[in-house]
Amino acid sequence: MPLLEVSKLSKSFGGLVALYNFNLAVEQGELIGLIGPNGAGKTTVFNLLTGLYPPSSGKMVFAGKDLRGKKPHQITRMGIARTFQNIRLFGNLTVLDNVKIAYQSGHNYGLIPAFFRLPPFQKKEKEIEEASLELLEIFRLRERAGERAANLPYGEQRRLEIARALATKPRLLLLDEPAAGMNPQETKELQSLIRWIRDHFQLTVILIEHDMSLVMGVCERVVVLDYGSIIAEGTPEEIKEDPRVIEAYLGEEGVAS
Amino acid sequence: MAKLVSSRKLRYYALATAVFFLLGVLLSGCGAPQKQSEAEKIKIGINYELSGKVATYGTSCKNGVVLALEEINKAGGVLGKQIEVIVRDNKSDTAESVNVATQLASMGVVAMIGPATTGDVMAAEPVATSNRIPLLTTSATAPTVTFDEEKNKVREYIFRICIIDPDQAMVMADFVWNNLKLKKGAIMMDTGNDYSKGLAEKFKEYFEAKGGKIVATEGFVDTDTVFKPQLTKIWAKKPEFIYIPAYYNQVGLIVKQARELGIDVPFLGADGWDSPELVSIAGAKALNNTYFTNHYSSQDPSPEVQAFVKAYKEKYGVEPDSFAALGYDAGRLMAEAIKQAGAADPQKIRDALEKIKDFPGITGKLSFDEKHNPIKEVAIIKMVDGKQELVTKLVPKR
Amino acid sequence: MKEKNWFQTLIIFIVLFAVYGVVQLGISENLISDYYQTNIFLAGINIILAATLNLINGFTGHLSLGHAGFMAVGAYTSVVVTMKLGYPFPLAVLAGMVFAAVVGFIIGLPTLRLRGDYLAIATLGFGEIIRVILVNVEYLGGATGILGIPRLVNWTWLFWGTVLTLVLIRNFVRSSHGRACLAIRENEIAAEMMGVNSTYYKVLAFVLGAAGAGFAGSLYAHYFYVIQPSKFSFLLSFDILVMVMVGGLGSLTGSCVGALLLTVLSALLQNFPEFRMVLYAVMLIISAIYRPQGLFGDKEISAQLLSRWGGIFRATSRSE
Amino acid sequence: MTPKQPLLVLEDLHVYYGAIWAIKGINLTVNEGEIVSLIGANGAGKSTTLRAISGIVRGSSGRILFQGEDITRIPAHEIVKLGIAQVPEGRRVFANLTVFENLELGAFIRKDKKEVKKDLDYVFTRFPRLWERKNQVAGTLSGGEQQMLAIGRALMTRPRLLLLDEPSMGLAPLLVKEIFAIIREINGDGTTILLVEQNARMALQIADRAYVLETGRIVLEGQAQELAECDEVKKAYLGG
Amino acid sequence: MQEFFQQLLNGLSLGSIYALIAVGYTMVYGIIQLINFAHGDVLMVGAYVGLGMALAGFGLVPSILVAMLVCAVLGVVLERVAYRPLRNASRLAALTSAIGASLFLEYGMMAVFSPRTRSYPVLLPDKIYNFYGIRIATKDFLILGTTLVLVVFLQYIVYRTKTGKAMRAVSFDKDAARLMGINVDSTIAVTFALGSALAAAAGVLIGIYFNAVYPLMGLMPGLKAFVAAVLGGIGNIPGAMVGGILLGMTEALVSGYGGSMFRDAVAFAILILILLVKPTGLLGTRVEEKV
Repeated sequence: MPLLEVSKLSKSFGGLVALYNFNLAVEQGELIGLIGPNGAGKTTVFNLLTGLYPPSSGKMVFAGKDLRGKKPHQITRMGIARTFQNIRLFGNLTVLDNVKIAYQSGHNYGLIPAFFRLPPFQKKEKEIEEASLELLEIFRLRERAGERAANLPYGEQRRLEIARALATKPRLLLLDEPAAGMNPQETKELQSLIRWIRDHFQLTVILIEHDMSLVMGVCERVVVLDYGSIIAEGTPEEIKEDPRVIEAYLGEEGVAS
Repeated sequence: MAKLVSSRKLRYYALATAVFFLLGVLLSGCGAPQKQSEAEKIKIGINYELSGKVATYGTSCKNGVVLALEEINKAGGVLGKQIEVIVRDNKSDTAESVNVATQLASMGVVAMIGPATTGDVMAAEPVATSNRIPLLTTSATAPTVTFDEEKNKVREYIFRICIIDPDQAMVMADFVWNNLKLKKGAIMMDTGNDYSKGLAEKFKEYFEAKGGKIVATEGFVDTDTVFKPQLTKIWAKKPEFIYIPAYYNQVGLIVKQARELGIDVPFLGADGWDSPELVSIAGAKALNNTYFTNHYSSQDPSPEVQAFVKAYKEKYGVEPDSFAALGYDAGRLMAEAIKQAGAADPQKIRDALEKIKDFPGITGKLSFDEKHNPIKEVAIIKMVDGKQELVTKLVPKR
Repeated sequence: MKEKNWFQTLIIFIVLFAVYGVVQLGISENLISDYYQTNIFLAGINIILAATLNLINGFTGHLSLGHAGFMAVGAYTSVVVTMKLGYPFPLAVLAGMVFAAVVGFIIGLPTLRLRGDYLAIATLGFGEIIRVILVNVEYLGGATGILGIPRLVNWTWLFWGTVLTLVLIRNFVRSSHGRACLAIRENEIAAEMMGVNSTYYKVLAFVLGAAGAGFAGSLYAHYFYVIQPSKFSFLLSFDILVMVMVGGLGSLTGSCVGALLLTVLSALLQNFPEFRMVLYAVMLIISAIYRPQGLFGDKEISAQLLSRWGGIFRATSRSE
Repeated sequence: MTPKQPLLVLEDLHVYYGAIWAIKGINLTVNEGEIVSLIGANGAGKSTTLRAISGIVRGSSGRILFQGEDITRIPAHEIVKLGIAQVPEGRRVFANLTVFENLELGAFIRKDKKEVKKDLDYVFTRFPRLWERKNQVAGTLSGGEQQMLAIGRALMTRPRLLLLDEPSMGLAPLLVKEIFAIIREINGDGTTILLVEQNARMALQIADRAYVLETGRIVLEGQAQELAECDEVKKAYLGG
Repeated sequence: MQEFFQQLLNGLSLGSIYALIAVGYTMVYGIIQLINFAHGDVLMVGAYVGLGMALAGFGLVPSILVAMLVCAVLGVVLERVAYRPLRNASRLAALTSAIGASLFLEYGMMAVFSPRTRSYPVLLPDKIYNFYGIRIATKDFLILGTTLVLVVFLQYIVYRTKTGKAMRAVSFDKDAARLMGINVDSTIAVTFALGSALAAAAGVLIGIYFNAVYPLMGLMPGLKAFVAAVLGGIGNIPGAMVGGILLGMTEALVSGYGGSMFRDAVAFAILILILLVKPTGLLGTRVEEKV
């Protein structure tokens, strides 16, 4: 059984169709790229999967459970995490708190222990803190733990956003243009990072990206969207050659790198 | 690490709280009030609503009191001493009223005048009582202000100078029944105001006891400016008169709007109507065929009244309303009480107040009854082309 | 490290008890005049109000203008319990808080879906609705309100009530629940994506804030003799908001200082009765312009800063 | 080639954002008729430089000269009148106004109605897609169309110098190519261009000269082609 | 039935007063997203200026014009002193400053002119028309007419003139507007001047309508007008008019059918209901937050 199965998913805003009959089956452990011109409906897919928008029609089943009608935080707890195209960190909080917030979902102590600092509070806080620091260590952010997230350089903010998403212990990770605003050097590092976390955390990843070098370098399967519909699907090599993709998205010179 | 941070914070909170309270204590130490013994002047505290919701009334009262006390000072003061007038603003807020009263008490005043409204007086009452300082209110009309019904005991230190609600309501009910000979009326009252509600209640009680009928009662709130909805509704019930126990700024609008709606029956009211502004708001014509109860009339030709009106206009640039007149009397009454007490001693002043007999105020001759309410004649005034005309003076038959 | 914490807690308690005791002594020996007492009590109540409003406005980031309404609910409930039903004061305080929290829940659940100014105006509306209802309930004295309330609040109640409120709020904010609220303030969508049930936490903060306002209300009612619906208009909510703002959104110490400052300011301005509110207004504008983030921003005063001032904690803070 | 006149000169420009020292003494020249690229990583200060030139942020010291005139202290809306237009990062079209109104706002400072009409025609021929959508509210346009509108809007001020901030950001590869082709055409029509780009490859392809900015300082400058072949640049900005 | 129509009419005249104030409110909000709590107080100042003119013997039109002029200046000064320094600060700081400005005007006037109510001399013939038992006064026509004219006038300014375009551009994105050569500061100042002039006109008309001018006269109408603006969709000029009239009618009907004491509560309850069903107000549109 696939981890995620989306069938005939459609979404329209007023009269505007943002996504039409979108089908996708994702197996456990896959690394899938979602590409397409601006306004093709890529981010809409993520917003539907994470419950930010209700779908107009269609089905979304994750690990055997229907995602429709679930609130975003419920979906997160079911095991789907995401990052955002325009970074959405908790800017005025510390790096550590950013991760801690993600960690506490699912396991938590009650209000009374919180108010009076009772043993359950002490114990859980310790757990959360240790786990968070460990995660920051992995993402080379531990030294930054006490800093305001908004003060981090751009690349580190992107890393922190991924770290934070991982702290929710997802099975499926949705990355929305993680390389946007990165230089080629950083993009390269990101490429290996994505691979590594997929293996290390046994994740399934769906990636939206304009940077073809990243998509082609990391994805095993690529889905191309245009005007809300899938126009092509296949391995990176197949996609590069596909005339429809070239016409709609890549241009006559094909992929640059 | 985080834990250390938080315990540091905790310490900080504790310390901060401590520092703040200590600060308060220190301040209190520095500013300890001087005792009144060596004071050359007799201090009278004025606690009024000078800002906030009912600033209009509080300011008028205060103006009257200050005018009276200044005149007395000019005439040599009392007991050979000048009076120091300490004016404080309670923001039309009960907590502030407590605050101001305590401040005045700690400054060593021998008497307090004000506040103007029942709630604010009741907030200041425990302060006056526990400090044993007499408090004279100009305009708080609720019975409970001077008399504790629960304990069935008079509030020893509280006095008032205005006629109480039942007196005015009774006189008006008599007048309607006997003189105007009307049987079917309606009431419009300010539901956010105890004065208005008290009068309305009492009027209904007395009028219905005589066999009259109140066919409609409508309310409004003090921020209202449009009264036509209520008036339209009342008018549908065909009353022969409408009783509006409220203040002039609302009454003016109500009468004006009522006449616009073609409501031509008499309007009746109480001392809250008395203000030169009433005519300019409602218009002289609209006010024809209206009557209200009052203690005095600013158009009263008596020399005392006219002297007051002139002095007030000179000092403040406006004509006095009934609040100002009550304030003026309150100031003079207080000075008289001090004189009769023979010493600037709060307890003696209180005793003297209780014994006041036929004090010649501009709002009428005044004595206090056993509940510290004034016994005064009530005047019925008729509006004719924008001028007040005295119809009759009645003594309430309690 | 454990011992260190215990040591610090001990010091805190000693300081608190010292302050408590000194003031208590001052009061019973009549060294602190009634006037200063009144203002100290007013300050305490304002601190509770500002701190609890900060929980909603500063820590959770939702602009509420209905705090006066919850204070009214607490005040009236507690007075009904003590005066009309004749139960003891502690029970009345509890009832006031619980009922304010319930009303907070009823109001918060639907309105907290709104954002920014829309939420502000909706909460203001609810606050006014509460006030209008109070005016129209004869049982509660209507517009006259309830007069002659016994003074049951003493220094012990006020001091420990204020301290407890501050400590509980601070514990809450520094717990995972509080972090969830902060996350919502920073970015609601991202918070949801981290598994934070934003509706739950928004309503929770609102309800806790309301309960705190109810607590302040019951202390207020049993200190100032009289409660009237007109006291609890939106203007009072503005006053509390201004205290929070002057101190700094998201700073508890800020709320304390803000509340204290404005209480003192208001008391000092009493001596200028004619211009009291004009001066107050000018100071508001000046403070907003020169310190738009409030005195403390979202920071708390650091222990280092304090130890520099006082030297009391120098030893312990150096060891960190 | 005629000898080029310096159109814009930055002399030792420093900019602070509150406590953050964003630009640490930049010297930069743009000559009449050139395309100059400014490349560098995120947070290097590229956008800040453009914002300082346009007067949106103020330099704390140093000078900005435009056609020899010191414009350092001139307010932003006056600078536009002198002939400097900017296409800001993230397009920033007026989403609640129609395409046509957006373009009209571009001509806000101008009183020459006939010439404005001419420029409108020019923009619409340059971007036929905007003509198709001229009565549509700008917020409903796709990212590429918004970028075109933003450029068109800037052209309506009839600038001598056009500042472009990340025109390729968030656009699909095909669109990026289209936009860069248009930029070249605009330059061909006589407008001088200062381009800030993340996409260093495209930026160096199109430019005459380029500057490399790192943490608020210029670390490299030269002919675009030379820089494209420079190893450091290749490694950091061109992906090897 | 006749009573019902009379009540509707009562509501219409009350509503057009709310609308008149709400229009200025909504315009200022539209451009700087600031709840200008002092708007009602500018109205009050306008009423006083108009009163001064009227007492000096001037007629209706010159009184209104001078009041508008004075308040336009006041609005600009207010913006310059209390709001502009806070344009980039937090909402709450701006709100605090607005509250401060409001208190300053209220109590400044109180200190200067005392809190007492004053009234206008007769500026208008007090004629009353009777249609089948339903009575309308001249001033009802005056207020309704003025509101309508001003709404059309403002719509014209905002949608047809260059200044209007600049205002809309500034309201959407100040920096981008600057890059178009728009002087943001002066555009905002113009908006304040316009909004305050409208408030002044409303102040004079209200002063005449109710014949009562006092320092706190702007407080409640200001709040109600803000509610009306939110009801209609804040930032939307016709919305403010619709919201105002709707609010007025509701209040009149509530008062007329027994609930006068609960009138304000009902008004707020309706506001809250509408916000919950359609948070952007009746005519308001706002682009949904993009994720």
